Amino acid sequence: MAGLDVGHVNTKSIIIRSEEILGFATVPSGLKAVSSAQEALKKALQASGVLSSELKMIGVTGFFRNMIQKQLNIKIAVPEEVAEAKGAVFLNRNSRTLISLGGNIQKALRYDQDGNLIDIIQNDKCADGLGIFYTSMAKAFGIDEHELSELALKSTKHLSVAIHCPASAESEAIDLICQGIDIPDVADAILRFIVERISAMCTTIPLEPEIVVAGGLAKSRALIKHLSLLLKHDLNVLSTPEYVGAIGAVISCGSEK
Amino acid sequence: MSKYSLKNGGLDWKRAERMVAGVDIGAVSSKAVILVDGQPYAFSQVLTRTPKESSLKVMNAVLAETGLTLENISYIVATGCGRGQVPFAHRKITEIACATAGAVHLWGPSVRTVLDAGGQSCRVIHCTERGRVTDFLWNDKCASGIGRSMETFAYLSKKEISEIGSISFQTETFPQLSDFCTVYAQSEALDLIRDNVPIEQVIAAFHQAMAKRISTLVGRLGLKKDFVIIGGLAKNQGIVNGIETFLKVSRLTTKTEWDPMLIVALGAALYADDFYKGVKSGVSTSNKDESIFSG
Amino acid sequence: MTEKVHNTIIQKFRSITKNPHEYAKNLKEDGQLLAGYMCTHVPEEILYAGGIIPVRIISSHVSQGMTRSYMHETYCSFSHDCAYQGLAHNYDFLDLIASSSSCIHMGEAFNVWVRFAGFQEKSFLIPYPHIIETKFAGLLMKESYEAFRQFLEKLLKRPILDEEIENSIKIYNHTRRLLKRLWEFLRYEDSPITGPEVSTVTLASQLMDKREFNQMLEQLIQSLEVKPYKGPSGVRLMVSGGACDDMGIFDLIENLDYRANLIFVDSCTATRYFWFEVPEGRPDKLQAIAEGYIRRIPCPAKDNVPGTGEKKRFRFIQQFIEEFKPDGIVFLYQRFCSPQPLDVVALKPILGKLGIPSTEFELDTTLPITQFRTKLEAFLEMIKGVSP
Amino acid sequence: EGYPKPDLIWTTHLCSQHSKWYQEVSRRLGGIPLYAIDMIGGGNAEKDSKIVNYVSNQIEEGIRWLERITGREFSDELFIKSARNEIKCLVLWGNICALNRNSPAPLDERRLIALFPPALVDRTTDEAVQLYEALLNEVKNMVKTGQTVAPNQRYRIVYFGIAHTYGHPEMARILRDAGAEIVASVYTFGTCGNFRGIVDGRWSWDPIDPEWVEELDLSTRRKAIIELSKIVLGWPTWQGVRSYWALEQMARAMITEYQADGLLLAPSRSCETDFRNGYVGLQRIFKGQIPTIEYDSDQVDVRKMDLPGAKRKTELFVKLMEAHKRRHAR
Ligand SMILES: Nc1ncnc2c1ncn2[C@@H]1O[C@H](COP(=O)(O)OP(=O)(O)O)[C@@H](O)[C@H]1O
Ligand SMILES: Nc1ncnc2c1ncn2[C@@H]1O[C@H](COP(=O)(O)OP(=O)(O)O)[C@@H](O)[C@H]1O
Ligand code: SF4
Ligand code: SF4
Ligand code: SF4
Repeated sequence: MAGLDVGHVNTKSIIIRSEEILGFATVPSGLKAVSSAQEALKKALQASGVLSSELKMIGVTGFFRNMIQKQLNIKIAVPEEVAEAKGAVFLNRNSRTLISLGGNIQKALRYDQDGNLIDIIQNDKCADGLGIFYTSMAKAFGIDEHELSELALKSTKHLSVAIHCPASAESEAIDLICQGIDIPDVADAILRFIVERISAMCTTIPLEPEIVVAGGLAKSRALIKHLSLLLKHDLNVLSTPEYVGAIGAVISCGSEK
Repeated sequence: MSKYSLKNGGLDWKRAERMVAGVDIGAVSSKAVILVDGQPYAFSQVLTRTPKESSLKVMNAVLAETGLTLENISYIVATGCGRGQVPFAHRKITEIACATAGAVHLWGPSVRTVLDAGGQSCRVIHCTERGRVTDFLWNDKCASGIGRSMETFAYLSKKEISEIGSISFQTETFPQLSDFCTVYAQSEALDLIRDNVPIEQVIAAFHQAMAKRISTLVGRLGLKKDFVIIGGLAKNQGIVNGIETFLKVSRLTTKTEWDPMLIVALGAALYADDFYKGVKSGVSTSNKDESIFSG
Repeated sequence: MTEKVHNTIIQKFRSITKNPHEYAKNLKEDGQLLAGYMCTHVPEEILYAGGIIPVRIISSHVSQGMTRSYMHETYCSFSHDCAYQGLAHNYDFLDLIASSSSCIHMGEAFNVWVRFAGFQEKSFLIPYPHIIETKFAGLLMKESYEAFRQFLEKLLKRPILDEEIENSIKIYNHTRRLLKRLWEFLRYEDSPITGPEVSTVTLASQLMDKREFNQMLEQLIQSLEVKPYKGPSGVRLMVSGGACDDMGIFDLIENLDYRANLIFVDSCTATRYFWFEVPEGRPDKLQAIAEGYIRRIPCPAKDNVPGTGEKKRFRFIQQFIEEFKPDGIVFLYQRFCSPQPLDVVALKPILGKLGIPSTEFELDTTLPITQFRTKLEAFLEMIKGVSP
Repeated sequence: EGYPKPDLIWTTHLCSQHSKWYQEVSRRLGGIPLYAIDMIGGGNAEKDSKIVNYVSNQIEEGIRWLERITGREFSDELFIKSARNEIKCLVLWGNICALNRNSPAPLDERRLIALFPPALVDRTTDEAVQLYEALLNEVKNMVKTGQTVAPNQRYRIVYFGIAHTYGHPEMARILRDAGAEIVASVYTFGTCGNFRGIVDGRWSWDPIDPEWVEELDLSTRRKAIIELSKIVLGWPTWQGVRSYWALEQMARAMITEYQADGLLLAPSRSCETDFRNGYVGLQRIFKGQIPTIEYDSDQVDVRKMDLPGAKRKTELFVKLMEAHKRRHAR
């Protein structure tokens, strides 16, 4: 079976056969969700050495799921929060709280042992696009997301930028650069901004351990370090964090059958 | 990446009386312009990661082709947000004053309003016919980063920054996006994509929103004829047209041979030329009260 | 000798503004009761009469997101920072907090302290009029002060006597006269003290025991009067706006590429705090305090002359312009502040007629220093007529 | 532009912004005389004699000011009649809203919003009183016969926010399709409606008996002014202005009295007081107890409204209520 998570920023696809992950692929959504979904599926199939004819079922989730369901006539479309909760439980049985750090939306959700939703909170409008901001700042420094996290870990100073929103944080980060502050400290300030906004959101709902983290941003080690410090909880980053949604979509197909 | 070009090769600096330079150290890129006997001779533009490393890089880039050395340049004025970290500069002038100086030099004394729309901030400046600043307005924080949001939007839609301006022309009708700030416009743009709005219309809507935000800034300070737009966003035709339609005023036509991002550096070079003439003839022409310059 | 005295005292004031908690905790150890207040419309004289030292709650300029899940995003950065002080338990040593119903943004910060930071029992909100220039406002203030006095008497388990209030009125008036003399220095080109130093001293006065503050300030003024200080004077800048306890921006004004001097600050952390006196020797002490506070320079959230809708503060500003002769006005207001920017819109045409240029700055918890430096220097270039 | 220039401006002042706009209007139109009545809101203001006197004194002085500005004599007789009508309309509106406590609720937020403008704009005439008396009887009849404008009331929602949000087509559709109806809202109830309010330390949304208005002693100008000040200070919208305590009390009482399944919070970015202060705090308090969702709306500048977020969160709100119902059904 195949899972497709067509998110704001990236389209993730994963191939699973009887609870075993065969292969996965990520393709930028690039504001053309349909073509990127097809491409991601094709790449995932290649990666897992499976022919598209062998696919029994495809489950789609993510921000563009309805669009993809209609245009690629896929039977099952699963809302993100359901897919991510199911995926989290599949990857970690005793997880009860998931923090999902996507490209445009961040959310924290609580669920019971079979992934049924108990409570959920999403970021407010001024905190939209934290993932996109993370990537664009990496690009501005001429490095990729992974290096940005490594650089931030090397920072010594404890600087901070405006935490209202990505636009203000960016203008103050650029201002720090103009003051001659070197990149690791500015990268650290940017991460602290993102983490402050995420933790402000998460602490509104009671966080029940175990807390797991998913989404593309979770791949940033420095960010997770800051976040667990601020939340005063140890966070368990799920393996392949950005595919949690896609995995959940596959599981929802299974239960659908 | 560093761009370099010789303005007019005809000038031979060896026989020139004076050579001066203006250096604009920006957050994203740095630019340098050399004047020979008051005539623009050569300029360079260098993408920089930090201002500290860029002042030498951009100066070397402009000197390299001409065979000039730093010693030949008799007066250098630094501007831009990194102007404090230019060791070889004789004096520092803000990019506000340089913008009007460069604009008046290029488009003539009829210029009264200069919009410097850069990556991080947009500045509206009123000036006299000689280019002296009479009033200016800097964008408020919720209107910051409009230039940068263009780059991010181009990256999101997997298109080139220079491309999206013209794409926004391909459609007449498009929905309305919130023009309050870049963050709102971006997240609403993603929402439009989900509702099957074709991508050209979304790009056009994004440009319209950002152009409206800049126009309200210009409107706050007031627009006096003649109006010019400089800075990187002047190269984005979608933004420029949006501003012209909202303000119902058309700007003076762009000087094709001059990249709008270089005009602040040109202004700095003009100041350098003026200060140097002042130093040589013992009378400072440019500003009445010498004592206020502690720098 | 005076050079050393002059600097050591200012240095002491500066260290108090840098870490106000340390100073306050020392007071606590000497057995003093401490009350925190957020808005300058709190009648400190009544607290001081009951032996409680009023200490203003100021922001720590720590960029944090926590208060976004207690207060809405679009309240001013100053109120978010003050709310954070309570949530971060930086002021747990306070015996009580008091505030008056003034700016809604500060009301939010106060509410967060009361509801979420454990000050439910140890807090008092003084109902305070917004439109101050009426005799009814004076009556309401007197009655609210009476209720506040009873609350304190219950807390102290003893009455607050009239002569104790009269004594604290005298001490506070003395502080106000001293501060006024300190700011008068800035009128003259060769002022022996700079604007940022005077602002630091004024902010320190809001964090200290007034008796101790008065002694230190008297010493400072004596040393200043003796000390001729012939510094080169530059462009004279006057600041007007909201609460600004970040001395960084004042220091920036005084060390730009072009020489500029900060010669006046119209804000509630500076001159609006003390530019009035409470009438002394009156039989009804609370009535006297009300009359005094009515004659203050009104804060933009409380400035509406009934019948005409005119703004009384504008008259004060024009008077300061005549006395201190600024070359330019710098408006400072916190981001998302609502009362101040609306006044700036109305003030600009008046300044235009007086031929004084002005520029605006949006303050925040953290400041983009290079951008502010560029804006200030461009403003100075404009004033000094720099042109190619 | 386009409006005739007013001769005078008569307004109230509540938040730190309120009369500042009128000062700006007065300045721009060349200095129009302006009188603002300072309403210090905040928990239980109508029972605080200091504040009631302060507001009454200002109204009394305001009347003298009006006589000076207009050169007309003030008619106490007309004033006392209109004061009684006004109080009657406010009390009647409270009674009409209280009928929504029944299940199924006869009216929903959209109808209430459509019906309350007369109470907002002109509640001093006899016609207004008759209109609301008739409406009260009609709605009472609906309750008796079990009629309702929103038959599918699977979820009953308490709404804190300004009317604009749910009126948005997309949000309205999401709620209607799920059978989620807003049965109680602080804006519609509290902008021109009165209730018992704070009774020995707790907020009660019980309506006031309309007969009480008849027995009110409004024999002199001063008495009419005092009753008017009290009734207006008693509006629910003022209560939360200075105290989270009153806001929380109102929300808790509304949730229990109207048997709510969910609390929808929509702070408005352009309002600094009635419809924004304390809402984020409310979400923190009620998140654990009842399905609660909060998103940014805006009653003035639609550009500032969080449309994408509002759509997402309204869908989540319905899912949360569903999950809550299913969990408690077991
Ligand atoms: N190696 C990485 N380290 C940190 N962040 C990353 C990394 N790779 C991608 N990201 C971030 O993850 C985001 C996309 O995550 P994803 O969960 O796919 O978002 P969505 O589901 O909303 O499309 C990108 O915006 C990017 O900033
Ligand atoms: N070829 C181009 N077409 C359209 N926009 C451009 C182009 N090149 C640069 N820009 C815009 O100009 C901005 C940078 O302008 P610049 O004046 O260098 O900014 P700054 O003055 O802050 O250094 C970029 O963010 C980009 O949006
Ligand atoms: S610029 Fe930032 S703070 Fe301002 S409205 Fe936009 S997102 Fe919010
Ligand atoms: S006046 Fe402005 S800075 Fe002061 S509390 Fe109110 S909003 Fe904040
Ligand atoms: S709606 Fe809100 S901002 Fe507007 S006047 Fe009323 S309380 Fe003030």
